[in-house]
Amino acid sequence: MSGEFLILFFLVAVVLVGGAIVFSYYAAPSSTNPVKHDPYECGIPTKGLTWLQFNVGYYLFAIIFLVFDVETVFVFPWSVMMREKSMGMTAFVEIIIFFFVLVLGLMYAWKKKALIWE
Amino acid sequence: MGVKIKSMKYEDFEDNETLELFKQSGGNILFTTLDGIINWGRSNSIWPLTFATSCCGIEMMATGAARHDFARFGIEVYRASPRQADVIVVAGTIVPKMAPVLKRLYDQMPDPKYVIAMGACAVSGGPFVNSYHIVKGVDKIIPVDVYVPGCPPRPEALLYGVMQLQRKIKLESAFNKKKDK
Amino acid sequence: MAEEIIIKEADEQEISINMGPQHPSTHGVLRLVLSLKGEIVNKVEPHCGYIHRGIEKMTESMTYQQIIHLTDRLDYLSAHINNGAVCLAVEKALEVEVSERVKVIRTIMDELNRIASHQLWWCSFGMDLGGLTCFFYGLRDREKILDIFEETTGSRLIQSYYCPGGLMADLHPNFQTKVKEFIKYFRKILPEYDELLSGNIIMMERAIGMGLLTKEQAISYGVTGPSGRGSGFSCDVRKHHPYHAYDKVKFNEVLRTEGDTYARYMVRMDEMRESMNIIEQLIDNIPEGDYVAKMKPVIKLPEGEYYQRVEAARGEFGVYIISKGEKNPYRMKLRSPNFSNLSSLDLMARGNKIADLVAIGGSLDYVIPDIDR
Amino acid sequence: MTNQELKDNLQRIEPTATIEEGKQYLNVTVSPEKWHNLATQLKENKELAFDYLFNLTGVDYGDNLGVVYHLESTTHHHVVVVKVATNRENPEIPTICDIWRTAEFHEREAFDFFGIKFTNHPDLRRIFLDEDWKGFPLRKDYDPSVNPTY
Repeated sequence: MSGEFLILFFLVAVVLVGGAIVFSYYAAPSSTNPVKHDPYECGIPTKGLTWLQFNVGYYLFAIIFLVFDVETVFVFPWSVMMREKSMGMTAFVEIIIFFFVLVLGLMYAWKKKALIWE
Repeated sequence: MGVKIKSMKYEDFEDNETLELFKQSGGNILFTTLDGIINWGRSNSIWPLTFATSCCGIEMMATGAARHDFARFGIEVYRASPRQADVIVVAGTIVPKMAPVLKRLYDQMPDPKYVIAMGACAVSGGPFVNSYHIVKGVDKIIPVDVYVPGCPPRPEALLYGVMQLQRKIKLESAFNKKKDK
Repeated sequence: MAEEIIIKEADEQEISINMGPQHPSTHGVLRLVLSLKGEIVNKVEPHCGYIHRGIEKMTESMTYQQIIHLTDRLDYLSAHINNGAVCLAVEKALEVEVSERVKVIRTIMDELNRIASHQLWWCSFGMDLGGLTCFFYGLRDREKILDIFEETTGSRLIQSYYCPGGLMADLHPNFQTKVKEFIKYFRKILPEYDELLSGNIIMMERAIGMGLLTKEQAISYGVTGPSGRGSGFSCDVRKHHPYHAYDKVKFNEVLRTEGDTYARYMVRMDEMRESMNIIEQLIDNIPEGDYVAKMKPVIKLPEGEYYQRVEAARGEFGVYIISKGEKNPYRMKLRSPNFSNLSSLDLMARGNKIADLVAIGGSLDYVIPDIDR
Repeated sequence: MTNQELKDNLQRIEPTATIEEGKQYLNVTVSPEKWHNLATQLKENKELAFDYLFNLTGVDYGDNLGVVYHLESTTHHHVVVVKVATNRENPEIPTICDIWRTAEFHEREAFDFFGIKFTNHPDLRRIFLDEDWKGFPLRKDYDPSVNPTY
């Protein structure tokens, strides 16, 4: 695996993403008004205090979601490689252990009542 | 310099006065192919804001549903927040208590943004024109691009209004801002 | 000095959020100011008036034929039924005897309108719970009813078909065949609706036991229509004070006693079947006769007060006319069903999560221009 | 229960009220001071049992303002119409939203359109119009130019 592919890959990324941003900066019309950057709350100016402590449940749900979302990122390359004959059994056992560890995490969260909203 | 709009033949548009007017005014814009591409993209994917105040909202829902499908014209999905909407279809009566809210929604939409005034209430106050609590036409609050008359207008009328808006977008030029915007 | 930030105790910190005029789940421009603790709703305070057009003030300067074109823009999903209320009030005041044909046609049109309204409720209720397919199925079948309306009355949503003394025009020749076709088609489709949403475990999980309203609370808050009948409050005006041709038709009033969102849901689904029964009993024997009675061009109601109650798709719609003998009413009050139904929203939504408030609002099925008038 | 028995019953409960037979329903006119305990009587009394207030209307009779209550009993299915009149300068009617909960919203609406103040109403504010709306629209002498028109 020589380095050129890496550099080429990086260059294509920069050109595509950077180009899109720069092009849209010039092509798109833009207008500013005092209300444009205010928070949107169904058309009514926001009132009252938003600086307050949030419920911890939101954080727990986010963590559990993150765990299972990242898990699918690992499963995709695995399922592509699964078709090669050579890796048959070992890849399968490997993913079972991977899932087992995650299910352990889920059961722990379940027992700790992280999933139930009080 | 006839403006080439592939989907509909130029002659099919009966009311072409906006185009004629635009050309007589010496619209000396350089209509590059880049503009053509941008306008093709913009006009064929206009996402409306879910904004329906009264009866025209039901006809707008019927236009969005299975029979008179909006999505054929690129109006794929109703965005709930103005941050992701391109057009605000004012479907229904606007009253003075709602006027600042509508103005705020319009201001919070990113450019390029358009307004379709749907129904007699949004165009000119409609059947409630001599009431004590009515805004007689939405163009008193926000600039309107297309007026769709009717009370409520039929879904086909709204579709024709959307096609007129698409024609209007196809005339814009992103780079030469010499026109009186 | 900047506003001094008071950090209250964690558990009684409340944030007040606008579920405001422009919100996908408020079915129009109703602004609910929620005070929340995390996801739990502590208080719901409805702010109406964002579509208040002052219809009652306008009626004081309009003749009765003109008022018809305003009352069907109130609750535009039961346009026929609202117009029927005004026409009945005027006819009863003038002691005009309307022919049998008109009564039967009005009953059929009202029931078709009720089915169309419940179909649209079913679409938006499915969408409130996140099921987008209901939107497309429901409105596809609703288009069939709108075709029937369009053929006879000329317009789809707001027909202004009734006029004081009868109807604007007679029925379209193939009105009966189309209605029969629709009934046969819709009898097959309604079980599909049940499979799609009623039997759906997610929907049942979110609706059963949610938004409880007892019968006494329903009566005290004036919650009528399918929302009230879901809690056992028998308020069907078609049964207690029959009008049009409802006394000649056999149908039973759909009543449930659980009083939760699922009960209100099932009441509306069964009501669609009842409406189809009514139409089937009437569609084959529409009596002959003239479709409008002889009326003076300028209608002047004799001095006095008249009250007419009808069963709109969302509850009891009432028209209270005080007339001083001129050609326009001295005062006309329109009793809107959704206005009273809305007052019970705060009672039902307390202690539930925001998503449940959306489901409860969907089950109350309020139409905002009818609240604000 | 026929109108006649209803009439006698009401006469017994509230002698000062004037009762006459309207075209459709029995009309009872009562003064604002007596209205609150008549309302509790109408609700608590077992034979009357008017537990459903289906309409509350504010009316401008020209020289004075008034409120019309339409009450029905869900058990006996009889209806009575109660009218309470009050002066124009300082319209004051006791609230009945502790008896029928639906009156809370309807009274706010009557206040919004007519300016009739309902004493000890929990939260008497305008329900439809803006807080700073000048004048009461449904009064006969309302002049629309006093508010900004678009």
